[in-house]
Amino acid sequence: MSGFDKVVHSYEEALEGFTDNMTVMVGGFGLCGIPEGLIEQVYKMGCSGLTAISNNAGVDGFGLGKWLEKRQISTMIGSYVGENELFEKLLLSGEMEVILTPQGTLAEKIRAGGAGIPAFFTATGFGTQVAEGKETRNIDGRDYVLEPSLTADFALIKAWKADTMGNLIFNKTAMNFNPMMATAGKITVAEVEEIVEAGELDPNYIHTPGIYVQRVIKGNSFEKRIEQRTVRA
Amino acid sequence: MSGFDKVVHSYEEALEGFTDNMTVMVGGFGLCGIPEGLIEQVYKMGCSGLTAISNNAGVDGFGLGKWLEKRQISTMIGSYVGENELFEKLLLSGEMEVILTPQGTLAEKIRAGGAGIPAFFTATGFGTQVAEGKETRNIDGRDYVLEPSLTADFALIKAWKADTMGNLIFNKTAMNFNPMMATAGKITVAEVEEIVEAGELDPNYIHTPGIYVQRVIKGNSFEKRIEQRTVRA
Amino acid sequence: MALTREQIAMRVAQELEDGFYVNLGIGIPTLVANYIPEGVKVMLQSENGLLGMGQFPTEETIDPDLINAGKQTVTAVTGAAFFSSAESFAMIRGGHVDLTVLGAFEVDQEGNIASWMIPGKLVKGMGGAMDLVAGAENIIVTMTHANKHGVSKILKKCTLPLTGAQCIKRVITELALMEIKDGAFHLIERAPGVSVEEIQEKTEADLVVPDDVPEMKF
Amino acid sequence: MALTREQIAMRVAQELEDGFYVNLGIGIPTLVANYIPEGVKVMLQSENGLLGMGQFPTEETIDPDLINAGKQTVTAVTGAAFFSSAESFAMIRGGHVDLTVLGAFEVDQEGNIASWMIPGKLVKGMGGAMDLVAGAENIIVTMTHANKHGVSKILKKCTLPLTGAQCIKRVITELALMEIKDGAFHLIERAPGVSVEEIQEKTEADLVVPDDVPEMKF
Repeated sequence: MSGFDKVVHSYEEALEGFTDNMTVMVGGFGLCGIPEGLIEQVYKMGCSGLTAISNNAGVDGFGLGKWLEKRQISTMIGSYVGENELFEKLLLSGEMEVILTPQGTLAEKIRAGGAGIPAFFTATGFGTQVAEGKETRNIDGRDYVLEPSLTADFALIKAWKADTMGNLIFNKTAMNFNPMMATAGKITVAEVEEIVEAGELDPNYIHTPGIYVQRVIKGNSFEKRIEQRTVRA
Repeated sequence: MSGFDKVVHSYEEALEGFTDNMTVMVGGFGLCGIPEGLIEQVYKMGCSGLTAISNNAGVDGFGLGKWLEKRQISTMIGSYVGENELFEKLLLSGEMEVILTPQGTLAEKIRAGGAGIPAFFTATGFGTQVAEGKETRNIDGRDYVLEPSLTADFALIKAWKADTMGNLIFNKTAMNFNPMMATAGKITVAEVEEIVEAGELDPNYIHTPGIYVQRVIKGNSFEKRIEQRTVRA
Repeated sequence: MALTREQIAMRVAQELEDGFYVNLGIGIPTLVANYIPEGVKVMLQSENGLLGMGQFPTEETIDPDLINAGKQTVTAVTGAAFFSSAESFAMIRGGHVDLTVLGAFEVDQEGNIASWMIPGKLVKGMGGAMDLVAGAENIIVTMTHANKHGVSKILKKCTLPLTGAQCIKRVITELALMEIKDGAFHLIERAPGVSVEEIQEKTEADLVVPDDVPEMKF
Repeated sequence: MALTREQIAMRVAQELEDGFYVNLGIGIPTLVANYIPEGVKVMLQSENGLLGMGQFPTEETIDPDLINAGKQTVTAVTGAAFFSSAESFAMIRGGHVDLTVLGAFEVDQEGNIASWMIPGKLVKGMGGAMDLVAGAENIIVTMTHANKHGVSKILKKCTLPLTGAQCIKRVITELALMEIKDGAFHLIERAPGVSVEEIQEKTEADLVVPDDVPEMKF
């Protein structure tokens, strides 16, 4: 078997080496584009003390909301609590450390982590709580905050299609944080809807080259729950 | 006509407002993926005192090599001189200021410029001439150099196909620096091989969204000169 | 008469120009899309990775992989593009979005805005709002002038944690359109039938009132 | 006998492991692709935006839009991907490339490397070399041990402008395979038939020589 065959055949195998107290990135925006099966597996494994990096923390009872139920997360880095009541409760009570990070800064911190950039300046958050304790600097008349990058032991992401070598494509807005997280995990596991042979994805339109991806698993099924079902007449 | 129709019909129109002493980014790697017609037009216009940002400066007599002939560039920011004898001569004689920049740092400085990141740290160039006069910092045990970002008055890029709204796709390794430069020009002009109607490019596989592109021109013809023609038997 | 939410959106929509790329926040800003003036085309940017957001889908075309930043199912218009969150905020932070419309709890005469948390009570998170206020060249804040107890939200100094510092230049409320400059609000337009006195009364901030304050036109 | 260029490439190729992503520089490093061991699959990264570089094209399949970092026309293998220069150097800088092989004018016992310019004489530019030496976890330098006048290029301290500081750990020349650690070169292998004395003679740097220095095997 080639060293480039990244396909694994069970969630156990997909998460081999995942343990308590790790830092884990989880792709998705709200419930859109989340690695449902991998999240479920970590829930089953019951690993705790996790530092979770994800834009949201799912909803009550679904997605990362399940990790919250079991108190698996000790530190949550994200941008939005939203309507997740348990998340808000854990935050307000101080039971879980929450590092609220502006969404664009979060995306860029993850990209930077994957790209070997240890820190960058951004205007976002200057003059707010986000800048407290951080270095600031005026560059060409504008104020900026220095933001360190983020990396993780595992990145759990969701893609639409993968080839066996780990090249990935995403579907529509289910892309969101997934491509950056793919680059920032020491071990990146992609849960996908379909696995095709190498060569079937057009090399000109690959969103995430396989070099970033260590394991690929075909998801058992995707519920793809919708948070705000809005339709026109 | 819609405000999103970016198509212009002459090189004059494509370069309206381009004047002496401007900063201009030019896409391409070697002679691959360069906006041949736009380069030719600037040559014809004879604008001088330019700060040119481009990985290479073409070859003698082709690409940016033509701007060198006319001494249109006062400052060149790039990573590689290569076999361009006139470039090397102008550099060694000091007739043209040359800011040699590591290729990855150059790419990232341009991306950062387009993304509103004024500066970032990178390990590249630490301990070398490149770091002279720049802030350095040890972060988590490793040494880094602070690099400011780059933007330009005009970005002249080459894409494969555009739709009328300025969405772009690139072909193979002719992509190179073009997508980042598209984001970093106050006015970005894309010279393309084919213009299609909006909607004909799959929204899932657009390399450069139209928001970055102000003008699109269909190139008259592309010579696509090859620097190293290597074939197997 | 104070403006309805729809009328606030209509007034904001008058600021749209043909060819604008626009990011509309949740709430009243979302309604702006319903009142785009005739002959004006805009492309809506949704920060979760979509340029060219369209209307809601039908039951038949609903797609869980196609949502907006409010997590609502949407469609994509002709000429749309999808991209990552990093690319999306590169657009925003890099100043490529022409206009951002967003809500607020409070704004003050220094151009500060508070919109993301009420300590001890409500924490929704800042989402993309901090990036939007830092990145967009051109921001319009839509909000109510005062709370239901009549307490002004147009302040000398914000009391809540800030979303952004010194970044807001224009505010449209149910009573007025105001600009912020030189450390004060300037009254530019008033809602039809609303008196300057009422606006002054509900404004805690320094308010510069010119001799003539025209009514908004719809 | 000193190794030929091909033999240096062959020795480097023995360092390749199945599943490695590898960046090969111009010159001798390029030749490594010809000697990939049986049963080992590697993907070649070319920093101009290609992962999965293949062999040269035929006259019929030549494509000016498909070149490598040496500006040579190439092909792409099955499972390849194209991307921008920013993405390419994100891979390199971010440490995702498993092995980088590149040439040098000089290396020294602190792990410094000089490869991009000779002041007043030759300025080719650093291209991607500074990023590659800063980013790759695992670098092999291929070079000649001394110049044609017998002057060593394996130095106590580089004399030419550096490409990278304290980043080189392994060097393969026509005479020897050496590792750099604790401020000295360590002789690991010698070319078949080349004496330790000859290597010492042509090495200006501090050279640690163990009792037994095996010959390279091909």
